[in-house]
Amino acid sequence: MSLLTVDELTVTFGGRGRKESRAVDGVSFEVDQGQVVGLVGESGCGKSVTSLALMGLLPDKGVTVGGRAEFDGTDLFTMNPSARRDLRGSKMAMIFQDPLSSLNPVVPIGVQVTEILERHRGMKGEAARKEAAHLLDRVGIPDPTRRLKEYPHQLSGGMRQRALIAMAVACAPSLLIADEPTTALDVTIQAQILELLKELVDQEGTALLMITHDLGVVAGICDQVNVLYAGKAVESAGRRELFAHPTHPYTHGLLGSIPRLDAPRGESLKPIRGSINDRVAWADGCAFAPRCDRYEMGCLTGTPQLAEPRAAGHQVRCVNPVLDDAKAEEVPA
Amino acid sequence: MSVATKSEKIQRLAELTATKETGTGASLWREAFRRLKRSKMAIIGAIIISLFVVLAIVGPYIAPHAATAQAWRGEVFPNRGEFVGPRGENWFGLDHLGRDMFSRMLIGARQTLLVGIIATMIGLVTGFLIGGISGAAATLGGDAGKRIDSVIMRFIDMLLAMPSLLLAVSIAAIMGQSLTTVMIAVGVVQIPVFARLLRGSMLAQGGADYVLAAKSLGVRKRRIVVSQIIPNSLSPVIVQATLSLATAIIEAAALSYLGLGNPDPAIPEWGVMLTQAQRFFDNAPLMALYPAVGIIITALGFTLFGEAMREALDPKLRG
Amino acid sequence: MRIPKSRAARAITAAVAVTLIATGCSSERDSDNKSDGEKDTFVFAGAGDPGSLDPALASDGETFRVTRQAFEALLEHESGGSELVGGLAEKWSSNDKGTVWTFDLRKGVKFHDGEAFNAAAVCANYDHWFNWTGTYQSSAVSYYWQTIMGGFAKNEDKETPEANYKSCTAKDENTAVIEVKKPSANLPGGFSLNALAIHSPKAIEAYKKQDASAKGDAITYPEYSQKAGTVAGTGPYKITKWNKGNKEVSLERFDDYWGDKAKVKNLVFRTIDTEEGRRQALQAGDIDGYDLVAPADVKTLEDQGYVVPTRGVFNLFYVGMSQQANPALKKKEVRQAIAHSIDRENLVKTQLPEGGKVADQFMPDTVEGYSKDVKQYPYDTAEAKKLLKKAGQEKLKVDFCYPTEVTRPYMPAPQDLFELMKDDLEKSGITVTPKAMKWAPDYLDATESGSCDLHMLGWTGDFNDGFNFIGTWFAGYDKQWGFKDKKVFDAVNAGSKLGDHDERVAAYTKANEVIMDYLPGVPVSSSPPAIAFAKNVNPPNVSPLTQEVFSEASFK
Amino acid sequence: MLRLVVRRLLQLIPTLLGLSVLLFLWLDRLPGGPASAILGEKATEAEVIRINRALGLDQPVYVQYWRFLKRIAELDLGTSTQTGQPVWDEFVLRFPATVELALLGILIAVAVGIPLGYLAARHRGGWLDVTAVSGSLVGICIPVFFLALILKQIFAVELGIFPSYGRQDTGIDATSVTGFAVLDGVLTGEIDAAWDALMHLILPSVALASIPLAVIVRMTRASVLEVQDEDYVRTAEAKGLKRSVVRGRHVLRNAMLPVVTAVGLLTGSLLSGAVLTESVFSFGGIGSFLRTAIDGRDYPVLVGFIMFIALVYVLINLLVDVAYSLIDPRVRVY
Repeated sequence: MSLLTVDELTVTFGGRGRKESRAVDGVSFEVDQGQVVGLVGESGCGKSVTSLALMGLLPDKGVTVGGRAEFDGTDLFTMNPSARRDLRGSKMAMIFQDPLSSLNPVVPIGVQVTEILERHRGMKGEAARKEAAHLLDRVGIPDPTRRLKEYPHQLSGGMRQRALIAMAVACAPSLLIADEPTTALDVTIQAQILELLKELVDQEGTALLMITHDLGVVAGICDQVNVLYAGKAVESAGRRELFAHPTHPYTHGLLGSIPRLDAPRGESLKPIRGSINDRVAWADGCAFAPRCDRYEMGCLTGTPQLAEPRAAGHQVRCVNPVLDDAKAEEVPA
Repeated sequence: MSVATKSEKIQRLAELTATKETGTGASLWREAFRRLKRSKMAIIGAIIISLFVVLAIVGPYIAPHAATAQAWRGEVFPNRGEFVGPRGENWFGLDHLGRDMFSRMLIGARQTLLVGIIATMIGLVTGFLIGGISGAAATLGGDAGKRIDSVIMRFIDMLLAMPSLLLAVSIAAIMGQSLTTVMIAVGVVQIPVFARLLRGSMLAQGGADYVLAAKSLGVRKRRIVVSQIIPNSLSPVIVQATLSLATAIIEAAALSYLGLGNPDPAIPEWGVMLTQAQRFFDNAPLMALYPAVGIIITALGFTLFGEAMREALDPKLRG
Repeated sequence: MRIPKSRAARAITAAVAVTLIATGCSSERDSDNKSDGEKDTFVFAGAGDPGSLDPALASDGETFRVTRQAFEALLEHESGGSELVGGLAEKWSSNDKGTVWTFDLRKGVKFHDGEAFNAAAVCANYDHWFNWTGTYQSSAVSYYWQTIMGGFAKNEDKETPEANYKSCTAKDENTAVIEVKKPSANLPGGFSLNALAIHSPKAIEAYKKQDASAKGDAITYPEYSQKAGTVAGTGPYKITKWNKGNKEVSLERFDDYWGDKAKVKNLVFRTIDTEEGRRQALQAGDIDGYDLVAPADVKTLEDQGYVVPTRGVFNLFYVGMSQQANPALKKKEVRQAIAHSIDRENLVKTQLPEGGKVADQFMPDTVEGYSKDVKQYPYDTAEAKKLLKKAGQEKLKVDFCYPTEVTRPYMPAPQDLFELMKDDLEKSGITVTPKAMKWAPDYLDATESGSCDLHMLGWTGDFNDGFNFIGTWFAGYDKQWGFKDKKVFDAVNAGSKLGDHDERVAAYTKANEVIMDYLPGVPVSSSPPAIAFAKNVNPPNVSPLTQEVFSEASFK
Repeated sequence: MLRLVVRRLLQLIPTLLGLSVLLFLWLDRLPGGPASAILGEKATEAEVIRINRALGLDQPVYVQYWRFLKRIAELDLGTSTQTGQPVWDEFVLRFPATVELALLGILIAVAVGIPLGYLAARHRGGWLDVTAVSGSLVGICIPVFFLALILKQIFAVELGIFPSYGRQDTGIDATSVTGFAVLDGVLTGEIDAAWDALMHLILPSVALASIPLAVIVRMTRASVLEVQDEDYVRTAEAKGLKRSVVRGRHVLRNAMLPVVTAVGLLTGSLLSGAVLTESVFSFGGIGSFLRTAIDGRDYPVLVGFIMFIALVYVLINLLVDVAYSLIDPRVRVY
């Protein structure tokens, strides 16, 4: 049984006189216990909004969330707010993109860690401080007792992200959502953080929903990958399958945009044209059509549906998918 | 698979993508203006301001009576507490010397606006110069510049440390009483505000990437200041100028209350009218209320517009 | 019980958030010191703080209002009038020349500190003043002594006037003789000034130990004049406390007072600087009376049931002209035209408090020496235009100075008066440039030095002697007026040297006629400053000299 | 921290010296002198000259300044020409009144302004927000003296809830210890005196609070709105923290930073307001005294008081900086 089942999630911003815009447009996926699932796409594709909707961190006003999301047997969207508050930080936790801005600048690290222990684990005073130090130690922060008294601006970037991770794993959640956890970090630090996450997931059996635009991250860590474009999943497959047979032209393009050392000299990168702003409304056809090399008139006759043109469990939303394996990627280890 | 021509395909795409927003390159100001048009505050403010300005321009011409005409002198007895309220002939009633309040309010609008504008201009221009020099010295003048800046700022701090109203009172004491004095006194008080604002804004801009880029390209410092830093530092100053118009009108009224208002009865200014009328508040409250409400609404107009502008220009406050 | 309070408190309970505090307070305040029955504190508000508790160091009405209750002079004015009557001296007389003044002192009078009043005490005071040195010789400190008695035993500044005081002798226990060098129009009136009130000799000894000045370039008032305790007079009240922070002077009934004892036990003078503030305080029930009522409030207060007695007039408000500042004013026709232009009747009718009169000479009609035969200059714009034409000044331009932010007893709202007169003058074709100035020092300096073409000022008499009015202005060349006219100067000075009362009055009457024929300025009005009391007050007799004695006041 | 304080205090000396030079130059420009203010319309030219000489005002300005410096070195501020009392005594007498007024004013502004601004931000666009924002806009636009007058007319004259003027009732026999009437009452156990003094403070301080209140409401509101959207608030929410903790520790604490600075800067405008409210309520503080000092050319008082005000202003802002650095570790100086 899956830990998290997301079914036709929609998130709509606006209303009250303003033009509505649909940030997430019917996204469905599942996360099993201990599984690492990736949500991939360019910024603006709706992946972060999906994570916030799952956590219940979207603002109360001006946002409508539709569809269903079942976590551990309960529907997140119909839950009462206080039960959901209890769930946050304990059963499901989240790590954010920018560790500096995600930490309160005027509160010592220690307090920011202990407050979650006080809240969910009923710990107090010295015990909470000890546990906090232990947590910091576990995420690889040296000299944790001293760090507890320090403020975020006194820590390095990687250290801050570790502190955030420490907070997220403080209550041994069954689901951890990581929203671009490495984007704001130096490359060397990125690897360390990814390693740390992987380690935690392996040790605790925590499920991880990894939200990223970086296919490198996906390749390194995810079991299952969902590629989002303009609020809809366009391709969904296991990691190996996806990298071996990218079938949606968008996924194909994403992979083609990554510079590769093993590519023949002189072969140029193939960036995707335009930006996510150049799009067609899903109702009219494929949103990716304006940027697509394989664009056909058929792309503009209504919303394309998910199908499995290549293999079972490999869903693709495309009228004209890439089915020849000429450019098949090597499966990363 | 359909067999459409390339042009058809492009045509169809264009139709479908045309509805969404284009043009991300709108300037800060155009963007701000667009937001202003949507802001209720800005609209109310703009309406009040334009009404007031129109009044200030045409008021003296449409006023039914002269400001000084004590046409109904015999009908008002301040020493017996007998006043004449609104009536057909005099819409707002008579003042304590038998003059038509309605006409005086109309004529007074122009004086009030003039005091506000000129006082603000004095504060703006002087403050702009001081702040500009200080800001330019601090951003681009090196160590010597920083020293100049710090001396200027100490001076500005001293001005700020002195209660503004007392500063204004003492200026009035030096210059004697006149409309010019009121304008200068109110304006001088605004100098440190503008100076600090422009300097602060320039310092913030001074560290911006484009300034660093210009510096590294060897663009002359004066050019950087004049063509880059200052234009980009203007928006808070412009907002403050709008807000200062309101403050200036209120401060001018306060000066009148302290007996330093414009002395010429032929130039009825609302602050002076309010001060004179409040002596009779017990007998003829309306006489004080007209100018008071006039001042409050006008100040409100400028404040609303200024605040709306601030919000429109400040991306943080947007929403 | 003040009904509006509790009703209001109830009304507001629903609406305002502060009510919790508010109602608690209002009930407390009601029960506190405002409950009737045994109300034993009379609170009176003046417009300014007193400067000193020793009247000898003062020259302003706010100080004298307080000290008058505690100190008495040899002579006093009749209650509610301007006639001289016996004060601490029951009877007085002078030699024919007016240089030797003999006082038969009242018996059985005690000072607040228990000392007995006698001739030696009187002389101790006069000798103390005469022997002042240092800062006490500054006219800022000893203005009235210098005005009445000239300088000191040893003048330290050559600008100080020569002493006119010669000696004070205690002829016997109850007879004091004061001798002066030359007769003066200021006597005997000067003996009634509170500045020359008699202090206890013990207090005088204490005063002498304190120097007025601590440092060379500052005038520091001695400590005894700033703190209750040392000063001691003979008045119906004794000063018990001066709380400067709270702007109040407290006095308590002096039970050994020789005359009618004070009716209310405690008397408090407080300062409320604005007209509206004083009026509102009275209406709010915070005070029992106040002085310098704005004319506009008189009728309102009366209608609301407050007691607003009318004082007699003893001042003069005039429009001054400086012939130096504007040579056009040297022409008599021009001055006459200005006099004809001003609608004085209207000013009195609409602006000045009840009891005000149009002035036709530089003296109110309550002063001895007032003439019924002076030349009249009625409001007549046509006549004014004619006179201007005759003088070739049809396009006369004048600067007209007026003070702002000030109320004087003779001039309640200067700016209003100015605006009305400006309108009048312009009707006669005169162009008026307004010059508004702060009362002090700008305005006073400007008028003093004669730099305004026209200005408005006035005078409140110190005592009933014509020279106190006309002598102030026209005894000789004065920059304020900027003219030299021997006829006027001689006429004015004629009376001042005469010892005989009746001869002197006749001389003043003549002088008034001469002055009004020359017309150095335009006397406008004499009007009493209004004074108001709470509804439950039996006010003291109001005095044209604003010398109310509050021991006469009581609650109904 | 200590170094910051010491450095700032040392900076005070040149600032005050500079200010005193400016003041002397300014006073030299003022026309007229104290003499006619002392004597009124009864002054004659000779007397004016005598008084000016007695006060040393016939000397050139640099001589006067030199004398002033010598006096200052002896900790003597001179004597008021209006009252004939030492400037220091006058200051001690009046300063507490203004401080009480300003403190209560700021207290009202802060105690009402911060919660109101916060609630307005929480319920953005709701009736409370609209009322608070429009109320604060109007609050800035009403001339202080007019507001004071209206308050007095309603609450003192018509309703009689509060006294209409002064610092204390006449019937109250309060003992003065510190000069702060409310504090004195508490110290000496004369609770009725303290209460009475507090009642006298309310109307003037409410009038005085109008502008700071409006500023604080709007500033708090804007600041809370900004902070609400910060990432760390989202983090706190993601941690499932109790609402009160999120709001108190994470939103308000950060939102207070600009407000604290504003409160420091507002002290300057408070004094201006005090000139007006003190005058409307005959409240014997330094504001109204300074005003009459300007009219009366009371040079020693002007110099002494303004230097003290500058000193207080600088000290308050130093205090604010210290407070700021206590709340915000990022600006802490070690």
